[in-house]
Amino acid sequence: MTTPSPVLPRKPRVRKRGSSHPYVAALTSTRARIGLTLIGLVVLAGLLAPLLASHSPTAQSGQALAGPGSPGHLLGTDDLGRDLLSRVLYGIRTDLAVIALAVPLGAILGCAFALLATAHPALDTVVQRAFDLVLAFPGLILALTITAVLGPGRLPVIIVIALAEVPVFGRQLRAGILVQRTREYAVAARVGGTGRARLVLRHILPNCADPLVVQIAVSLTVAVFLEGAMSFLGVGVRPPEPTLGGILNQALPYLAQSPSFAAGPLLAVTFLVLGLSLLAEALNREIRR
Amino acid sequence: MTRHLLKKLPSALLVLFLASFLIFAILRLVPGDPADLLAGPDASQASVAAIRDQLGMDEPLLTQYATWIGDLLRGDPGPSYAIGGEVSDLIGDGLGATVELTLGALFFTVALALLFGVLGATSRRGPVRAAVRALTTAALAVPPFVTGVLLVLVFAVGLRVLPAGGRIGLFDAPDLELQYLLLPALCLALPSAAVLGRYLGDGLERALAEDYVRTATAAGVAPRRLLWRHALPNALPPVVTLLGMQVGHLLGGAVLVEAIFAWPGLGQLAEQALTRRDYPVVQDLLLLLVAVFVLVQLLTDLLYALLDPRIRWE
Amino acid sequence: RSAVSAQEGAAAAGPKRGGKLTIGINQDFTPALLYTQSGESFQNRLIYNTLIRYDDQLKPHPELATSWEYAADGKSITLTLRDDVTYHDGRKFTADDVVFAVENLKKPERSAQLAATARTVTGFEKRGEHELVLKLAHPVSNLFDLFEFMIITDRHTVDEAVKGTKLNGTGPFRFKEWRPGTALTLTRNDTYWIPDRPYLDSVELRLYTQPDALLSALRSGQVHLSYQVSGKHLATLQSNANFTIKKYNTGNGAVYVGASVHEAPADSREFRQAVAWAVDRDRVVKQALGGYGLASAAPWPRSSPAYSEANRTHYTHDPGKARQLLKASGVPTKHTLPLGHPTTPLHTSIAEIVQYDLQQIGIRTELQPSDPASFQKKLISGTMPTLWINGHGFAQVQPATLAVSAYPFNEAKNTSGYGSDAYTEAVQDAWRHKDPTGAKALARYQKISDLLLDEAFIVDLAVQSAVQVAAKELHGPRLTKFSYLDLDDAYLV
Amino acid sequence: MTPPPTPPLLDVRGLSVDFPVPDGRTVHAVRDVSFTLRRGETLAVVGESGSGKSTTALALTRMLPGAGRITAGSVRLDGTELTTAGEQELRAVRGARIGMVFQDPMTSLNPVLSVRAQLDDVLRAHGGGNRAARRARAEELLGLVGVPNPRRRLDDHPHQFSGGQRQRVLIAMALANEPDVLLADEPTTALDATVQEQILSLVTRLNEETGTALVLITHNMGVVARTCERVLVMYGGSVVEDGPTARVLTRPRHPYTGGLLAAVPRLSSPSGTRLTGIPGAPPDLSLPLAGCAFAARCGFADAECGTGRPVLGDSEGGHLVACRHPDEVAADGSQRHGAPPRTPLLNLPQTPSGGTPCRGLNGPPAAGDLNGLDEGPDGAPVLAASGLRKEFRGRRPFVAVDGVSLRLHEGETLGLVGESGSGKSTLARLLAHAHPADAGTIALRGEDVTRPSREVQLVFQDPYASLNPRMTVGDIIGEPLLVHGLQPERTARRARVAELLELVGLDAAAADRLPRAFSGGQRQRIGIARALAPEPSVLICDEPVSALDVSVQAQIVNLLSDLQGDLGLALLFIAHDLAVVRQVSHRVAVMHRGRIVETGPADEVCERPQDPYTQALLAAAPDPVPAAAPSVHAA
Ligand SMILES: Nc1ncnc2c1ncn2[C@@H]1O[C@H](COP(=O)(O)OP(=O)(O)OP(=O)(O)O)[C@@H](O)[C@H]1O
Ligand SMILES: Nc1ncnc2c1ncn2[C@@H]1O[C@H](COP(=O)(O)OP(=O)(O)OP(=O)(O)O)[C@@H](O)[C@H]1O
Ligand SMILES: [Mg+2]
Ligand SMILES: [Mg+2]
Repeated sequence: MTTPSPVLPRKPRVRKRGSSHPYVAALTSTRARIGLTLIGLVVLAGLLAPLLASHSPTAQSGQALAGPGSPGHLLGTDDLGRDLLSRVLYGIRTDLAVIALAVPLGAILGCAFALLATAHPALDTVVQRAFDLVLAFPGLILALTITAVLGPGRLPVIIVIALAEVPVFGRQLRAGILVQRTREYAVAARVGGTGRARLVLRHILPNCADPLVVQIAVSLTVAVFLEGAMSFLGVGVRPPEPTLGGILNQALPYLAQSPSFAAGPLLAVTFLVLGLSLLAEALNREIRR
Repeated sequence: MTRHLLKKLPSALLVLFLASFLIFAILRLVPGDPADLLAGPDASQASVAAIRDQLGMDEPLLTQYATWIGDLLRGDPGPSYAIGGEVSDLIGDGLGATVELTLGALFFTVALALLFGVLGATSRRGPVRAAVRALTTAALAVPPFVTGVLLVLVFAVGLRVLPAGGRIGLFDAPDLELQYLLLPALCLALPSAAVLGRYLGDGLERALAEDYVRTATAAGVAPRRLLWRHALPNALPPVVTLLGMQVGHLLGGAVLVEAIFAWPGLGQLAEQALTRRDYPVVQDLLLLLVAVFVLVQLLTDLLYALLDPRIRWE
Repeated sequence: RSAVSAQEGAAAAGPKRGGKLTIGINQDFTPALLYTQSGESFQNRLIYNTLIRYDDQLKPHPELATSWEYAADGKSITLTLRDDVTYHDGRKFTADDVVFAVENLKKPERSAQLAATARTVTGFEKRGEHELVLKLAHPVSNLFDLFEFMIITDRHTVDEAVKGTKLNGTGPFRFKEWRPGTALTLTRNDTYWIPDRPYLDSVELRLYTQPDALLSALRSGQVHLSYQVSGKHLATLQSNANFTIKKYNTGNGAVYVGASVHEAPADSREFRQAVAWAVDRDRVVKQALGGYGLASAAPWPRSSPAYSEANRTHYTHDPGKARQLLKASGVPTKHTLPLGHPTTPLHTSIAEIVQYDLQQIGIRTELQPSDPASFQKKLISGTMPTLWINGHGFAQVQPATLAVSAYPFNEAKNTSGYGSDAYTEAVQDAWRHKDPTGAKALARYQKISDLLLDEAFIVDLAVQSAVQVAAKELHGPRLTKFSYLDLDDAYLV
Repeated sequence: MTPPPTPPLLDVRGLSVDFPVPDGRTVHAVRDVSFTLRRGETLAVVGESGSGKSTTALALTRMLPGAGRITAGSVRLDGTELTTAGEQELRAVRGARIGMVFQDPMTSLNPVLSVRAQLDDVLRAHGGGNRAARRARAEELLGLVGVPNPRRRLDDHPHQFSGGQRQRVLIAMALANEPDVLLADEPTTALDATVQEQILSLVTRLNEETGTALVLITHNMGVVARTCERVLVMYGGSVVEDGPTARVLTRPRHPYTGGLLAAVPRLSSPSGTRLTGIPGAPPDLSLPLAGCAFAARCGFADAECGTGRPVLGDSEGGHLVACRHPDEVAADGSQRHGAPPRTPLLNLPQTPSGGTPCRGLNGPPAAGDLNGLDEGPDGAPVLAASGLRKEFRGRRPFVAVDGVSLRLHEGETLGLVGESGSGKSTLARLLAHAHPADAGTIALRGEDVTRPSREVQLVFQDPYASLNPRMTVGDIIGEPLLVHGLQPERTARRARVAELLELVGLDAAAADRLPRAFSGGQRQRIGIARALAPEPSVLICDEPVSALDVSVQAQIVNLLSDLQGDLGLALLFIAHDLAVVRQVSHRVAVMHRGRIVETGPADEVCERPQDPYTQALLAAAPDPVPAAAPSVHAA
């Protein structure tokens, strides 16, 4: 005999939003769209730099510090007579190449350490102290030291940024795993027979991912600055390769005299940061509901 | 509380020990040594050798390490190699300036974060929200070294209401010192404030949507009190943790801001010492920063427990 | 109370006598380098005195030495010293202090650039407390450079001096306090041997490591005087009526491209000459030095006895000729060459310009920035890359000093690894003569110039001018040939 | 309609509430609700889960969550219109004139503020006098709601209170300013009968002493009968019946009310009695309503019911109903739902597999050996635990389970009751190896097990928390199949998952959705499906029905007994509601402070309890027979 059990009230409807993955939903919100557009513009500018730039970013015309709109130079030239537009475009390219490598690298390493830390209490202590150690070293001092050892170039910049991100991601994920591990659904999975590794990778990680996704957006922003700060201290990417931070730094002496010099890179950074923070906000919002 | 501290002490000491080792080792890996620099721009190898000998740099590395740690434990860090003066004096002076700057920046960070966070979380009006968002984005998007130069251009060069840089010393002339402190502290605080403000705004929004706020609302508690008394304490703990991490950044990340405002703090000292390979200064300074960071972490733990009564009983 | 007006008030209210002068510096005072000429030697003539004082034509004038008698054979010199001079601690200045000063400079750990000259002094003969004969191993043409260079410090406190804890001298200002990383403060020496001098009550050398910070400090009136505003930053001040900008055309240094002559392809002289033809010196002066410099293929500033227009323009910007030479030399150009430089903004700019110019004639280079310390290490140990950018000093005094004392030009051992009998002979010849001037001397100097230009192991780009940026209310500061600051006659109105 | 003797204190007319939801639709949660409340009156609101009870309560003081808004109607408090009042006015009403007790005591108190601070804030929001006065009043309030040692407890934080105590603190907050109306939303759901009784008598006393009018939202008909004079039945966002408790409970005139009452388990019903649910599903509140919302599930429905909207009317001694066939219903009760009336469960296993007759059902009452081995049927048990002990360490170590032994036989249901916090869930978790035990052994078919085993599965107390929010229901149910290698192949696994979903009465299409897209009852069933997936022989169900309304409760309980019959499962059934436990279990164990204080055949324990605690528990259980209600207004 069977109970007259109710059937599902309604078939799943085709929904406008909400039924799709929350990330997808987040990415289609207005906020995220504006953010993505801004980021897209900057990224595209960087990717298409060879097509968009009318000059080589290192070609030095005799005409130094020309204002914006001067013939042949849309944004003008820098103090060595190089086309600013090309430099900004290629600067974006360099920045993207550095941070797009460094931040994910740091994130992955951080996550790997977090997984390690949650495997055993003894390992946890070791990893936590290691994170403390990295966090305790002032970032720029670390940058100076690493560059002093390796010599300037992209590599130390990438290492410094990645290293700075490792504990940031590691700590968040570790905390996330520790919290999620005690959640009822994790216990339920264990009772259901799920093994240790599978529990963490398949069940717990997806539930810890949200803050990390937001953190990536934040970290990308921070990375742009760190690169800039390293350029400012003269330990950035090797000249004459342009970077946004490098151009800004180069423009500083002329801030009063020809402010347009700094405008280009500043605009690019602002777009990028604004876009990333809008994106982070949109993700945050969608994940929270 | 004391028990908590005691429990954490061994691992804190371990961090310090590891840090000392790392600092020492990394520093020897960095090319260039103090003797070269001390010998001056046109030195001969003979001068360099004489100076190396004088500094005791010919000793085996382990001996040098042991000497360093031994001196530290005896409480006498000895003289600096390149900068001149006693290491303790150098760091002491710098520490005063840095602590002052950090506290100033911390004040601004907290004040602005509260402002940004509260306005962002509560304002129903579009323009206010937009303004807050624009401000936080600007604070995030403009690199500190540009902000610094702009602040100086506006307030010191243009309006001439604040000094461009330097420091008098809090105890010499407190009223003047505050004016010297204003710009660098603000410049240092802005990015942290923007980040914290955003987290705080998020936390407040979340807390305001919680059931206990509903309970208080249903009891007729006024909105302002809901915000400050009921939502804020719940939104604070993660922000405090973040703030603890930021203190580390404020302490060591001040290199740029200190340079822009000619603020004679530890950041400047560290940069100088590093570029001149002043081993004792760099070593002692970095170790101090690590120690302070570890301490701050312990303090945030305690503060966290103060803010959240549930944690006390663990 | 406003921090801004407090400081302006102090400056503006100062009468002719009195006032506090603040000088902006970009490198901290380094006591260990007290006896070396470095980027920061301003306090040397404030706290101490030298034996003589050069004028712009390198003619010596009395300071602590009132008169001198250089023996005809050049093997000895008799100095008469002032007898009315006391140290800040009250002790009388005597001939023994001069003896000590010379002996002190000979020590390698003092790293004095003029140590070679000091070492020619092999004996002393005191004639009373204030007359002294120096015995020389051989005649030297740059003896007076030594007297201009050598500060007379207190022989009893030299250990404290090199630690920066006690600086006891005979100069116009007493050492008051040095806060490393912040400032060096000096107060008026009321018993200075020149009556009624100095005018100023106190002097502070305040450190601004960031060029923008230094500039802001000047513009906001916090700092009255600086010699270390870079050319790029000067443009902002030029239109500012609150400042007077004075360019010393004696030059206090020069920038150059160095070549390691044992590294291919820099081992080829034609290659090095091609480099010398390829670089656009005018652009270096304009864009990197902000116009404050003299494009020159030779190291000599206009005031140097060795200066000649022909030397200066021996190489000009001529890419065609450079390419031709390069081709003639037959060195392959398919390899990318390392081009080292310190990470300072000035040297980075120059390296970028040079890199671009070299690229125009088909030499590809990769910039190799090193922080100043690593760069210094490579410089001293002679492990520089094939090409590098750097600056040198010591061309502003007697030409022999450059070749004997400045490391890049040292005939016995230099960074480039260059050495030849001809060069050694020319240098020793110029140095071991008593007379620094006269037609014969000039001919000896020209021989050095010819060799330097022809061998091109150091390709000079431009002679830098010392630029003095002073607030309108400041009058009378002076820089000695070794960039010591002389404020004997300076005052604030 | 009889004119009310006094003008109504609260007069609600035509209230409608909409929630716009993110996918663009609008949920019409409350539709045209009208009722009145007189001073000092006690009114119960009952109805299906999701029928708009809480929303109505929240709408009264305009406390709707999120984007919810009142679209029509008026709410008058003593003649003052609240739907259009300004924030300032509302604030004066909230707390001072209308006090509110929310459903969930765990999250409704601020975790970082002491109880004193929270009470103080409420007092000070409406004057409340100076510091000292407020302090004294706070202490008085805490004493009033029966928290022992109020002076000391005032400075404690919410986490230091038990669930029942927290609930009482909430009531104290709602009463602080002596409101005219107290709105209490399911204040006793999570509490055991004794604590529930304490709270109810408190509320009743206040009503009698201070004349506070009471609106009580609840699922528990016993509570309604025990406490309220009048009852309001809601269905699909509307009021379907409104009348004196005695009449509504004895002679329901709406078919839904009839169904609801039929589903109520009775403590007097013997073990093995089957519960009766209402077939069908509640209406989709986002669709416009044509006709009667209940028509689709109604045995009396005719064509007219599907088109014309019934209005609340047909007064008969203040007994209003919104139905076209009230008299048929009244005559017929709940007989037209397709479900058979109360009959003993046909599939109750007569013997555990061994063949020995089940003593639990017809053996003699249990002897007094309480903490020793629990005396189930003879023969080898599937699961035997002995001497289980669990201590939670911390600042104040706490022994949650203290030397518990029990046995579970194949095809047998053991009911476990006990007050909140007595260690029931902990015991369940120990048995399933979700926690390691500090002492004791657990044997499965005679063999000691120390790790989670395929054979013993657990249905968690909180269904939502136990489902991974990031995995689809299909993946969740498929997980044990995969890890135990039962269905390694993908399509076969999908098919098996669909089978399991259908087994628990869910559509196979549910497999692709995330847990948050399901209602509480549906989630509970997903949890059951997952527990059944690895084909266990022992199923531990931790309060599978506590938070559900009685008709959904009936569905789930029936489902479990069916499964037991089909699969021969051994069941451990944990619940607060003694009536449910008695009806589903063969044997019952009573837990108190971490120990089993009594155990025996279900009927035996319920009728002749030995332990004083069991006696107290039974005495406190309210009976849904309205005659037991304290006061019934004469019609
Ligand atoms: N914030 C909201 N957003 C959208 N829909 C909501 C919201 N709150 C409630 N609802 C919907 O409104 C309807 C009524 O909900 P309500 O909470 O009033 O039910 P209830 O009768 O209290 O049920 P229960 O007995 O389960 O507590 C439900 O269908 C619910 O899904
Ligand atoms: N993780 C834990 N840490 C500390 N104490 C705990 C923990 N889990 C449960 N407890 C305590 O153990 C006791 C028993 O809890 P348990 O959940 O087993 O009770 P229960 O009988 O299931 O109650 P309820 O009917 O409310 O579900 C409670 O007092 C509870 O506070
Ligand atoms: Mg409800
Ligand atoms: Mg429980």
